[in-house]
Amino acid sequence: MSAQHIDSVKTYAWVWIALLILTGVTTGVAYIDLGPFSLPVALAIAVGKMLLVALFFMHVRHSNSLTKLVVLGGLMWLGILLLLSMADFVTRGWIRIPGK
Amino acid sequence: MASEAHAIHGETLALREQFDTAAQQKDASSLGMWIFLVTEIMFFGGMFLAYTAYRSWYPDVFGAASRTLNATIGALNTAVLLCSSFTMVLAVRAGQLGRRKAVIVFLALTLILGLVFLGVKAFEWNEKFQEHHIPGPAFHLEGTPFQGHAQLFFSLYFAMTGLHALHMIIGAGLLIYLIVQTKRGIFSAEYYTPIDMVGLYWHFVDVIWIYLFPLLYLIDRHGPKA
Amino acid sequence: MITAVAEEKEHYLNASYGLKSWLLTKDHKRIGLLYLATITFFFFIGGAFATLIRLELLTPQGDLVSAETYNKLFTMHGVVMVFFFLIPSIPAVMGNFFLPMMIGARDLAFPRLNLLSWYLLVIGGLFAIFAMVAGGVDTGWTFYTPYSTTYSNTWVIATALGIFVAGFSSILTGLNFIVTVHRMRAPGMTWFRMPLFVWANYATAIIQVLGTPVLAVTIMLLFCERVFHIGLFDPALGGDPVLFQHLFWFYSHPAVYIMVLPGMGVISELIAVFSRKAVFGYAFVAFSSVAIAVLGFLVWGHHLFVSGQSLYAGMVFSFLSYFVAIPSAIKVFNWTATLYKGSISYATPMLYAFGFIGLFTIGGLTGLFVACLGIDVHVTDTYFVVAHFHYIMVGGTLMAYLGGLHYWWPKMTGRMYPEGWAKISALVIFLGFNLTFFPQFILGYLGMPRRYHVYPDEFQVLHVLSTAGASVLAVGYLMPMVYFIWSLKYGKVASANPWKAPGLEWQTASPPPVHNFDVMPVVRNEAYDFSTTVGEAVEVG
Amino acid sequence: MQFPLMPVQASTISGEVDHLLYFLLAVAVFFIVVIFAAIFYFAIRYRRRSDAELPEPVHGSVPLEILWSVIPFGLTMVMFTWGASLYFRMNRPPDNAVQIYAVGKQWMWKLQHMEGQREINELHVPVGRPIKLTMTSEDVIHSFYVPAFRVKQDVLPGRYSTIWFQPTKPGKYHLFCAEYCGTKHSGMTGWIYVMEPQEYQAWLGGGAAAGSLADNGQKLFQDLACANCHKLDGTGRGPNLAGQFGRTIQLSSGGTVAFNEDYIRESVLQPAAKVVSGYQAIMPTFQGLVTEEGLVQLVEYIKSLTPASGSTPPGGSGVTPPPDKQAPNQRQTQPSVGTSTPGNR
Repeated sequence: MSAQHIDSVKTYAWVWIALLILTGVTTGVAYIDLGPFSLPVALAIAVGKMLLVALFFMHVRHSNSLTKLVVLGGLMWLGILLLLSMADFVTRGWIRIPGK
Repeated sequence: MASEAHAIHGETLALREQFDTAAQQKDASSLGMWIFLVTEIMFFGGMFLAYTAYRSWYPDVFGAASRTLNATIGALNTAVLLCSSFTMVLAVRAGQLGRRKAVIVFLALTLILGLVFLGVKAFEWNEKFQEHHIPGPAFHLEGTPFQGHAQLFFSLYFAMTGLHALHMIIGAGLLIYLIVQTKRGIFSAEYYTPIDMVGLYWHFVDVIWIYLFPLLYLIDRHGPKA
Repeated sequence: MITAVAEEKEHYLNASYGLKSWLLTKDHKRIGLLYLATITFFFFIGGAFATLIRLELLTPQGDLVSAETYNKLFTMHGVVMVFFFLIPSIPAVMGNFFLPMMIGARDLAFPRLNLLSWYLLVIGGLFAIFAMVAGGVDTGWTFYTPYSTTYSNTWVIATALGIFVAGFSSILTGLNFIVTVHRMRAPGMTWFRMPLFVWANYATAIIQVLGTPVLAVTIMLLFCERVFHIGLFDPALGGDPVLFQHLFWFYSHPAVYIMVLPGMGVISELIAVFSRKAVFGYAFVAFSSVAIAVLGFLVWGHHLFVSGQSLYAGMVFSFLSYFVAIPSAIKVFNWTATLYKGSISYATPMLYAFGFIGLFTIGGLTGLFVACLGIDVHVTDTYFVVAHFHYIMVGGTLMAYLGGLHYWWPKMTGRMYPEGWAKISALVIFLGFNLTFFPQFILGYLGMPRRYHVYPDEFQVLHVLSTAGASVLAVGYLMPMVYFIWSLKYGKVASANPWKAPGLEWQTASPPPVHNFDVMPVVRNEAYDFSTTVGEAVEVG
Repeated sequence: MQFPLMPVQASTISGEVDHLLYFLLAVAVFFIVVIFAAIFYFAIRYRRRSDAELPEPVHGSVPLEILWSVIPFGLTMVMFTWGASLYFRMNRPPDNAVQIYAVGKQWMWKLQHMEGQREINELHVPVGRPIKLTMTSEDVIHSFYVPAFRVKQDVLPGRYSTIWFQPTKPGKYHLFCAEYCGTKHSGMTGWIYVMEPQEYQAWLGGGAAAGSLADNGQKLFQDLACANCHKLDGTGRGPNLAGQFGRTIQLSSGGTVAFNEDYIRESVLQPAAKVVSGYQAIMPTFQGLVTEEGLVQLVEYIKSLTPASGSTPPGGSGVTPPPDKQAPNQRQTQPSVGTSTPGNR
């Protein structure tokens, strides 16, 4: 961390252009019927954009492992919240109560 | 220059008394900022959970409600925000190099782009008022016979974009503070931690929008046309 | 006394005087004392509510207070005790004061943030007090919707705002602790040389940082629904009240560990120091704190077994809940094993430690009952649950808090507390506590529901026992209050290390100097190495 | 003065819950005794004799740590398995259960029998028969709790939840609301009367029940003009409802839905939410026009409908499409129907 990485303007510019292109792609793709894949595609593009911002703009690429751990930990906890709660919302109707 | 800054704002530049070295101080600030961002992830996370649950229950109504949002404006606004992230990262870079003028220019550009985003957002919200898309007794959404679920969508829309906008406003305040501080010559190539930290915050707010845009605007664009 | 004053050297208490020097202090030790004063105030408010609740329950009829008042009493008892006493208690008072000292730091990483978090607690507290004075709130501390959003006519918003603001205090404290532990350790203070109290507070800080924001957003959504009718939980719109419960317990179950983990840390210190032994299985105890913090986030759904949650989710949550038993068992067994072949002192802090182990064991084992699906259906929302969590929070956290307060009192104030009185009060508290809460297990299994203002006659005998215990307990809590204040002026002057403890906080003067150490320490020993402080080598006056 | 230590066992499940409790109690008492004994013994045996005493450090033992992690964990897995299997049995009513409907409101329980009897804060049931309650709430969350039966289930607004029990002993048992529901939460209590079958029959006959639940539902079905569209010969603008209960229905949006109590309730209140495939969303909402008790009657009536000959192809899943869909909806405004119950707070 103490050793300072200074990325070139060119790197940042490429990342910026990639982000704008991805925004265009996600908007365009939304108008195509991909059936059940439209949500995964939209999310995949969003994750890609997030990675670009985090790795380059937020310098996670050059950060120490503790920072990376903190970021991953945060995302994992969000995952716990979503996963275990959805375990309830998705399975509510599963059990067939006889006589119902 | 550094000594002049030292004289003006000794406290800011000097090593705080609880730290041994400048590197330790910088590391501590950066770690603290990242932990703060993790709390922000969880803060927005509660709403993402509500969104996921209700969207999985009411996919059609959510799709129909989402189609009433203007995707073109949404996409353009996303681009504006991404541009502001780009200028922000250039401001941080200028800070690293100790180029004070460039810092001010890029921070100002970031601020302007942020304000443009907020302005567009305000315009969109205002439209919702006129279209009766505000949850409550007067709520009405054309084309969806079921109003309750649609209200859930718009409740989420306003809660999520509202909270995001609040973060942007706080960010804009921080940018103004940074511009003033830079003008006063506080920062240098040795000490630019606040610029770095505000940069992290600004990018984080950007990342939240990167998810909000497809989740709110692009749910079901290909679906049955109105 | 006169000589003491004459020779008194500068320390953090006399370095500066005046209200401003306290209200604007950035010294973690002074902030710790500010917290101490604040939460003591809230403890007695919450205690007063508890007293009224117990008095009302002396008879089956609602003859002391009205139903509305009773509902407000238990709600405010819960809110005050949970959010304004238990959650800040050990981390904010003793963690603030001793965590930096124990790792050999001059202060926390962000002293101004630390002061801010105290102010946030005070502001949050003012909101809560305003709500209480204005007329109270009656939703229960759990704020379940749609009662809290639509039906209650009480001060829900003010209370919720208070909790919201106090939540940020908790977040900032946690953030500060994590950064401090990572970045501020003295040379030689490796992770596995840290006192277990530091490990416990570190684990607690993880929960504070990851859990509290979810509570904050939940309260915010509650606020939006109640004030702006932006309904997310409203069944009339197709919203789900159970979603609220998920979000609420995602924080509030880990919050139980925010309350008890620091207590476990205190107990590790006490057991080690008063048996002069390194804690048995140090690494296991250290990791069990982190394990509890992590596992604590996987089990919240066990509060929802009869709520209308899916049966399958209930099964998953019950299964995961049992994993918490492992680190908890590890801790209890290791503390007990530490006593083996020790040199066990019966000083007051150690009595509290014994009490903690016993009561926490009962509280923890009854946790197995409520995690068990088949039994929980019967006992949830009854006095069984009330007894269970009071055994953890009062029998556990509060015992540890008082034990820690006695242990560190000489360091904090430079005075000894009166040992005889302290022993008596520890005994009174232990007996009073058991008499208050043990009958409630039986009451609960018999079917007495929680939050009942009037109840069937057959439950009266047990309620009378419980109320009798509560009055003993109240006396037990007042005694330390009196003799601690007394000791500030008349207590024996404390030496730097009255317990011959090896922790860094004892290797500096009592009370400590402003920057904690006159010479910054370099650590060369493992934690709990008594060879440097006990024996003929050291004779501290 | 009574001073019981265990609640009465009055249902088939209550003995099983108590057995599980005894197992857990045995485990808990064992560990409590072991730990307390060890603390007392060590505290006395190794008490400090001089202030300069320095015991030999003992640092720990990995095998011991593994031992005292694995054994408790094994025991907890027994608890989990046992508890979970009991939980599933508690939540799956048998097919032949007697159906009763319950509506909770601040602060009373309103119960309706199939035969039409209505009760408030009292429930009469026969001994030895499984009883299933389908419950909902008019306002906040309540919880139906009978300690003697060891059963409890939250009652939520906006959906149905179920609970079942099989009483084993005639008698009078407490009914509590176990989820805090406002000012008179502790007054939301009542009694379950478990009766011998013949007594129960007599009680059923004795009450002045105005027709069975299904009969009342049929009346409501006519009064609300449901029958104008939901014709039993399948020619109406709405789907034919006969014989549909318990099936899986194709929706116009492409998905499917189980035709159960919740679906009927939702379709009355929010008709457009899940439209049967082949039909249009023309049905108006009856929100505010039907009480929760009225809904229960409608549900019971629709459940009781058997397919008229030729209206539904045998074995066909889903609803027969209508011959054609003409005429816009021409329903007039309806009066609020469904009997309101005298409330005593």
